[in-house]
Amino acid sequence: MSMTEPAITPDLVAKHNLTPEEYQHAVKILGRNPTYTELGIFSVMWSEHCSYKNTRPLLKTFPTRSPRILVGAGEENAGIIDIGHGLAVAFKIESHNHPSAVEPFQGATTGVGGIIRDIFTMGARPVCAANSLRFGELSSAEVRRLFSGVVQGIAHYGNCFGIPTVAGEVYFDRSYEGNPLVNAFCLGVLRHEQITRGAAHGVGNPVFYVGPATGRDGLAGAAFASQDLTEASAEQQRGAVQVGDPFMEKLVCEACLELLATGAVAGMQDMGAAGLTCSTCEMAARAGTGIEIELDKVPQRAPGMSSYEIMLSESQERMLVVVHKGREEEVKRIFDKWDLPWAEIGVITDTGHMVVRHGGRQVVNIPARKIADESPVYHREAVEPAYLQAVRAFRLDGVPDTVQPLEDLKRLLAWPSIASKNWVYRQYDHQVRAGTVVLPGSDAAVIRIKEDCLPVMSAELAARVESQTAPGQAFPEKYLALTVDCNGTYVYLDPYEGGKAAVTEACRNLACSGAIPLGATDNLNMANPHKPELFWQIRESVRGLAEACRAFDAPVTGGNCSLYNQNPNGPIDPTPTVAVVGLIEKPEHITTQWFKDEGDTIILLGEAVDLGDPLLGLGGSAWLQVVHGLKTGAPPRCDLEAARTLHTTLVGLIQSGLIKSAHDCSEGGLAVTLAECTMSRMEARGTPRFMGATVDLSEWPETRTSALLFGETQSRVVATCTSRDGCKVVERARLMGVPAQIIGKVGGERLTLKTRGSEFSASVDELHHPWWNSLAKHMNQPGE
Amino acid sequence: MNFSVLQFPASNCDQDAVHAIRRLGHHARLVWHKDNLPAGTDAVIVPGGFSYGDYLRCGAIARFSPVMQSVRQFADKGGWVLGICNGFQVLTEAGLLPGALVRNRDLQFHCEQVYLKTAAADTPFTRRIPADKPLRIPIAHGEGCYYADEATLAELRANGQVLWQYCDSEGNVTDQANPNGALHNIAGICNKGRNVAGLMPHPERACEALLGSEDGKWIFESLFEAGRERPAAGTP
Amino acid sequence: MKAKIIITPKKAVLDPQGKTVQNALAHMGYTAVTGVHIGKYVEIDLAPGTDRAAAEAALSEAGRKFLSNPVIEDFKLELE
Amino acid sequence: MKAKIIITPKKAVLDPQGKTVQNALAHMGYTAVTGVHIGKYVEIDLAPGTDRAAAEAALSEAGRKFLSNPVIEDFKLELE
Ligand SMILES: Nc1ncnc2c1ncn2[C@@H]1O[C@H](COP(=O)(O)OP(=O)(O)O)[C@@H](O)[C@H]1O
Ligand SMILES: [Mg+2]
Repeated sequence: MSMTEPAITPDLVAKHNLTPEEYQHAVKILGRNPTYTELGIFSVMWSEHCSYKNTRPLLKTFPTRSPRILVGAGEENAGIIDIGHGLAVAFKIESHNHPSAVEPFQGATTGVGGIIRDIFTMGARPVCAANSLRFGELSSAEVRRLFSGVVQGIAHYGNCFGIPTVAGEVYFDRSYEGNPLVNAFCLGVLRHEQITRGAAHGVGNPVFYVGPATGRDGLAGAAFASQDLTEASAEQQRGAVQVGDPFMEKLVCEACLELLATGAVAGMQDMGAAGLTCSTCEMAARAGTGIEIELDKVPQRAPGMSSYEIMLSESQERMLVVVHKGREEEVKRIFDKWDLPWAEIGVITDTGHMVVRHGGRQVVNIPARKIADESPVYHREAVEPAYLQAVRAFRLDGVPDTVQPLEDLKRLLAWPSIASKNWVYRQYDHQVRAGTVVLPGSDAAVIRIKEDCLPVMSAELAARVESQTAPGQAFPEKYLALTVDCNGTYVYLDPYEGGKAAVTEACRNLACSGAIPLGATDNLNMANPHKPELFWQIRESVRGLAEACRAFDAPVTGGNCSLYNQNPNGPIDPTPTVAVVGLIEKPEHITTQWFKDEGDTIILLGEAVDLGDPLLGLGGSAWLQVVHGLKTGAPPRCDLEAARTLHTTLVGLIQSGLIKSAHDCSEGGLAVTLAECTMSRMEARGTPRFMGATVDLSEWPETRTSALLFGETQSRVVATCTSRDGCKVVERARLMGVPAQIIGKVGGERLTLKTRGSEFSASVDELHHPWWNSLAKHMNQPGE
Repeated sequence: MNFSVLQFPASNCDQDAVHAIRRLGHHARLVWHKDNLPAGTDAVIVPGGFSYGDYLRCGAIARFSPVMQSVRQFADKGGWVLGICNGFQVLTEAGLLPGALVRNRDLQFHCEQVYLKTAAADTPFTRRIPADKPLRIPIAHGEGCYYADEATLAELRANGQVLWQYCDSEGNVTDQANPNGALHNIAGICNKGRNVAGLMPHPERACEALLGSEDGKWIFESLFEAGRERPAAGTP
Repeated sequence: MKAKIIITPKKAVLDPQGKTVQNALAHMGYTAVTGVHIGKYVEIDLAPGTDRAAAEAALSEAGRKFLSNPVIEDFKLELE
Repeated sequence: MKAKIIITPKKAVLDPQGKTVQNALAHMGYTAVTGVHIGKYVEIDLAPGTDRAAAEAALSEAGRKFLSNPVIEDFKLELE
């Protein structure tokens, strides 16, 4: 270890991203000046990434309660929701944006690894993953390198770990150039009794370290994630890039779940951002205890690591486990069975302090609860950005209506943000664990929870479950739907409406699949909060998210904030990604988006065009962007009451067995939605199943054809039923207060679409080709 | 029938194989890589996954596991062994099946449904598969491109050891239907003794209507039928 | 002591990775490139005092039996 | 003329593959092995008559910018 530690100067403090006031507060907490290692610890613990110091006041506005919530937001590494029959799910989304900008493959792998650890830390078995991605435009070779690196990284980690990656989203927009967004989601399953806490309970209990040796990986990664991303910062990033090892993670996960079943564990936490520092501090703070560790006992990969380096290293796949005293042998037996490196590194104390020794010296002595709970909180200034005036003033007067609707449709279908994402999800194993019922490619993924999804049970729990199960009674299988959504363009153009729209679209996707929301997790991908105009974006979008989560009874169980996202040309579009998980009552209610049978009736639920919107749903639309090169205009309004009525009505109709397919209208409007309904069913490699349709919209009052075909008016769903049920569905929907109209019939090999002012017809094959192959075509471009 | 499903570090389709076999009404248990095959084993499944992270080469490290010694003895005595995906790779690395599996020709991992033509019906792995029925079964692999030298390929064909080939929905073996560049569209083969087989697709993921296909069950049904006719030959 | 093992795909085996790199190099204007072959490089650190001949024998065996797959690869061992 | 490029993970960067192979070798009884590092080996055939200095410059650039990932890997070029 290096013996000479740098003197603490104002410059060094500033380099650690601590303000003079924050530093003074640290001195007050300690009652003296910090050591170099302690300075590092304050720096990471009080970074945005770990402390949410800029966003905490906003996060408090999210709804976080419901009768189903077993572990709420902020309590632990992930929230937990009851799904009935003593079963529960833990899920969360997290970002790895800056590391992915530096090294796309490893940035993505370690993002996936981190979120999987957050889930099994709770005692849950991880059973599916999802992701939300943003990149610049694919015409740039650098963007293609980032995109393919990130997708390969996600694939590598998830596939090897053995978790199906079942859903996600990808958008391409210039604002993300150089600052891609990589948000990873994971969901796990457990019994209520298996919930594990990340608390360091039990004075005298030993503390175990398990996982690979600590190296100089991602030193100060949490602090790095809390700065503006500049070329210089990427270069300067101290320490080595973190490399993910999914093989190790799989072993650590299995060993930890096996260990939990022994009952020997008092508390457990993964070493994520800020590694050993964050895990020890938080565990002690949660339990109100102290913790003492000996760094000489920590397995080390590199020679001569300093205490600063060991404490701040972000080497991956490591866990901290507090074990009931006297049960050490069981821990050793299980870790050895899995050939995992482990070490006993410390003990729980009653001092309330986190004490670290290294080379015979005490290098850290900090009151754990104070550093964890007394982190600074900032109420940042918010000012409406100037650009919004122009956005709101935008009118369609100068924009000609569509003249070639079929050409426009094909351009939209080939637009990378709308085109099929098969090039992406084909690289992910989305079927491992034999539970994926609806694969990627429909509105929401659906997975089946069966008995082997659960972690190993303790003998005692197994006996209890057995005694409560009638002989011959089958395991109560569950069906979960999940989706990730956010239209960043809408949020940029109106953060509040855009925030609402993100949650609403996610819930609409669930409704189309037959599911009722259980809860949500969000990832606020935002720019620099110190700039009032950018903070305003954060604040307003959170207001929208919170209101919508309330409206749909989807409490937020946790999430992540990634601030300081920007590229050299400016901030990213504010992107509050939302993942919502829902429950489907019975397997027969599982619904997919593609048309099913010839002769079925096509019904539009919702208003074809919002006539109260001066832009008729075209503000911020894909059509304006693709056909006119305009990214402006107020985005479509999101009426939460109307949306809620639509969702409950649709799920009710599905539960009555009336609906054969349902697909929500989002980017590209009704024409894109209908096209997707005719062509998105994939039977097998090279074998799509087409189902044409004839749709007549000429009943609609005179309006722009582009608004009718490509407008993105919210709260609309295209559903089908047998021709016999058509009128019944329309009546029942109207009775519930949902506008409904029969608009056509399924059949043939063409999509024919008629409005008052236009008519076109195209073979489904002709539409499928540009849509299905667009991403592959972009990615196969050679060189520059 | 009693199936032993091997469990290497980072096997991850082991539970899926157990689930499929049990659902079809037979017994399956997991066998840890440091153990031997349990007595009473009628057939062995070497499951899919990423044994040892697939580091170095897929299946290269797993083949040295203690359990593989006992699988080799079991196979030598005529016991039935089926390798799925990573299991197929392990069996070729172990020399229990000829050839090798290399990187997919487009260098990408492929997870998708494919059709399989059954090229030989006279094996315990294929006997129950309805004639002329292309099986719809998913694949999920990055290194599934079957390779063997000319002499080996000629021998495989002469002996009818090619069991499955990638085909289209009509059963035509075309280049378009080949997801990974495998020679002769080979998706699965057996050894000369016809008691050891491997395939890249995942039949255990295609045994339930809920999951979109039940075609995979024919492969297991074949083994069940073989098992009914003959008591286990390879029980150690 | 250090051992270096170079593992290369056999000539008859398809090497799509090599081909891709070759194409990319051609696109970047490296026109003199007529072929690219991609293999693996394994560096092994040996404990000080290891007997050279014994190490050579052991690692040749490991190279043949484990580090390479003779169906698709050749390998070369160097001790330094 | 031939160029050989050896790409190895940087020393400070985790090499899970090397570590796993090292463990496997230990299990197989190769006890003298104290470390394993796994990298890539790229062999490039160059057209006869290619200028050596030009090739060296071009391939160093390709090695740095394209064949290796400088964030996590080092590379070494040899012309023969
Ligand atoms: N990165 C990704 N990973 C996995 N699946 C993805 C990804 N991106 C898109 N998908 C899948 O492709 C389908 C279409 O996605 P998207 O166009 O975003 O749908 P929607 O507009 O209904 O939200 C969905 O099933 C989605 O889960
Ligand atoms: Mg949708």
